[in-house]
Amino acid sequence: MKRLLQVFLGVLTAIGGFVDIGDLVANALVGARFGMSLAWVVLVGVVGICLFAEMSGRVAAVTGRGTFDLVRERLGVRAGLLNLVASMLVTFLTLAAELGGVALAIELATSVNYLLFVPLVAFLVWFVIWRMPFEHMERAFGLLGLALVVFAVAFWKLGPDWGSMLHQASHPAVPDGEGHPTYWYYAIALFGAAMTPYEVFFFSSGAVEEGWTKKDLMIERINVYLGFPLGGLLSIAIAGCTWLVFMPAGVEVDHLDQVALPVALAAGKVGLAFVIVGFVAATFGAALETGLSTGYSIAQYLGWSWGKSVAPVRAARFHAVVLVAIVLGAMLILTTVDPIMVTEYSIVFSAVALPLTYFPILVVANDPGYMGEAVNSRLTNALGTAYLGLLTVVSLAAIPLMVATKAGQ
Amino acid sequence: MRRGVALLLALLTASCVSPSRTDRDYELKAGNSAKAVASSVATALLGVEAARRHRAPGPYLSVLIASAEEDASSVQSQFDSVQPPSAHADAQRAELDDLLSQAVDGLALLRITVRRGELDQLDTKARPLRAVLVRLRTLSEEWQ
Amino acid sequence: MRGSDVIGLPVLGRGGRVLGKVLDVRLVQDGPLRGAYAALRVDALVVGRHTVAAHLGYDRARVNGPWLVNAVVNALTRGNGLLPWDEAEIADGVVRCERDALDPVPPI
Amino acid sequence: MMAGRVLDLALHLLDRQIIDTDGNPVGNVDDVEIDESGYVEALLVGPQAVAGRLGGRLGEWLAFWTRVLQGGTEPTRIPVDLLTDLGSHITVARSRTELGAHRNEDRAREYLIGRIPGGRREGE
Repeated sequence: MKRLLQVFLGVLTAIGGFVDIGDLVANALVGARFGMSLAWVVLVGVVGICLFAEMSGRVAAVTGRGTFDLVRERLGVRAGLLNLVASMLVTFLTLAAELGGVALAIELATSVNYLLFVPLVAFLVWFVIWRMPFEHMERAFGLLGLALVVFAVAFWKLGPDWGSMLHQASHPAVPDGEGHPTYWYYAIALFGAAMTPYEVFFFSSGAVEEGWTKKDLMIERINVYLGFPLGGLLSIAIAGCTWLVFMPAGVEVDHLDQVALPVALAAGKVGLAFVIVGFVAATFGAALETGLSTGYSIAQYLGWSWGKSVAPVRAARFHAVVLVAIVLGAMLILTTVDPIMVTEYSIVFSAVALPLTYFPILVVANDPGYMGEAVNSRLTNALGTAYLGLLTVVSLAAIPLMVATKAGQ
Repeated sequence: MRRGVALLLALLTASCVSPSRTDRDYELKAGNSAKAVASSVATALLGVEAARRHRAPGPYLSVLIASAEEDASSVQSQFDSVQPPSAHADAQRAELDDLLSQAVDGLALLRITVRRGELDQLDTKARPLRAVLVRLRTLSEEWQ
Repeated sequence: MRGSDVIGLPVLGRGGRVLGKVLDVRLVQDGPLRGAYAALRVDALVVGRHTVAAHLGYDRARVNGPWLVNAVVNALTRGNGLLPWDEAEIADGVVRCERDALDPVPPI
Repeated sequence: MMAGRVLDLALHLLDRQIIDTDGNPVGNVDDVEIDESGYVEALLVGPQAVAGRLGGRLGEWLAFWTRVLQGGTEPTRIPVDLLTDLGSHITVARSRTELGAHRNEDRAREYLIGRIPGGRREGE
């Protein structure tokens, strides 16, 4: 019974933890401009993140090692460093975007300019990392993030024509007035939002922190295989809401305040309250994860002590990196750069950086020297190879498409 | 690192504003500006709709409408800074600029009303904006 | 000497023909006892062209999946060979030897 | 003497995590020292050793800053006599303080992390 509850809570946490500022912005934007015609990308992204998270979780449970520890061993000091720098730039941009997202969400409730909240939010993010036990932290924000389920409720209340929705989703076509490059540019953005690399750094390092062993793998798989797809459905519901409300009105989504509007229209003030709580929880939770991920990755690459499971003074350099990353992230947002724009760039660059960590994990997951009996199955490898190809194409196409479409204009 | 990111962002966005050389370029720019402001106005009007049905509180509406107004006025000032290449373009400029001013003024009025807490008056005060929205849409389609 | 002084050096065969570069150093644990282990003795140099491909483990360790990656990496590392340490002469940033070809690399 | 185990330096030794006798991470194997007669003498740990491997401008840059910030040009040296396990990570029979590989961690603790309230509480 207790085990069942644990699984249940784990799945809920994974759903609530799936959505972050990138998913919110990308899905809302895409829903308003492309309707359901890009919903398939979320599906492809969810399968990808399930595959990647399962592999890295298994590697972490069997070897007790974090991602960048292995990346450096497999790629060597030079290629590993390049990899680390690229991945950390993306994670840092994401961290900044999440910090901005929390502040913007609080602005929605208070109508006080978000910039005033940024220092406070940064402090709180650091403080939670400093004081709150790992498991409580993950669970609290994951569960609060479930408030975003109100998007699904709103979508249902807005009363879509289910038949035409299914038709649109299953017969994707570029809508009138949009070019093919723009369509593919947003496909990549949506894909990058669903498959952000920090999720994997956090997930595998978290597995090491919580001391997973092979026995925990079953629970891990259930969490991933149920939680992420349901989180993906939530993403599609966000796109669905903006599709129904904004597309007919010719509205393009440029602000977080707009993302909440369909829910207000469909579910009123209570719905809006849920949305704001969900925004705060999802972005705050992701800020914690990205902040920790910078520390995890750098410490693992350099062979330092890391993690929340030891006293901070015993992992002083790790905590110093986390602190510096949060301060710099807050400073980036305080330059008054638009956090939504930072988000859009962070998800596209995520797509660019994905193969850098995916490939070494795929190789290590096949290495009996590390994995023993727990190497990839043939099915996992078949899927893994297909995604390696896909990620490579996406990574190579992202920047040219960004330039060609002037970042999706 | 931060400077590098800022530089990259600046490079990537620098391509947004460029001088227009021909009438066709100008017309496209005008059409896009009309479309962008129509999007802001439509957002605000949806907010007004939510207020009319008592589905959104004042602080939220104030943020929503203020950011729509900010976007609209930034589009307007960008459009105004573009050099019209001909007399024909001059006429287009006059027509659209007038409309954009009406949109920005209308949005400002809504913002003031929300911040005074007079949510029940929003619907009435939004009336002129509806007409502006229709004309903006017409122009944006005409100048595609 | 450090390991990094050798790894990456170009390897020239008879008549200055380029055989590749040093990708790795093969060590054998058969020296006198040092602490818990027998000392590690340099036995040979692994020579080839593609550094990253050689470090993935497909050519020498027992990694062999996924199939496609295996095939590509094996194609890249096919030309790798072994040069016994006592035949290698290191001077002026190059490794020289009196050979036309390298020994095959036995897996570990 | 019987034929010993075969290891490849880059594949099995370089970049592996080193764990000290208390289970604390010491660092990675950043380089190794090989003596005249071809025996591995010691593992080298620290940015000074990484700089040599990176080479080029980046290596010089790293070496420069390490010299400025840390004062030493020599990496931490772990004689092979101290190794107790050569597996997916490498364990040594000394603590990281005894090895002298603790200075940067100490510095981060002394100047920053140790001064923040709550830094010394037990981990979870």
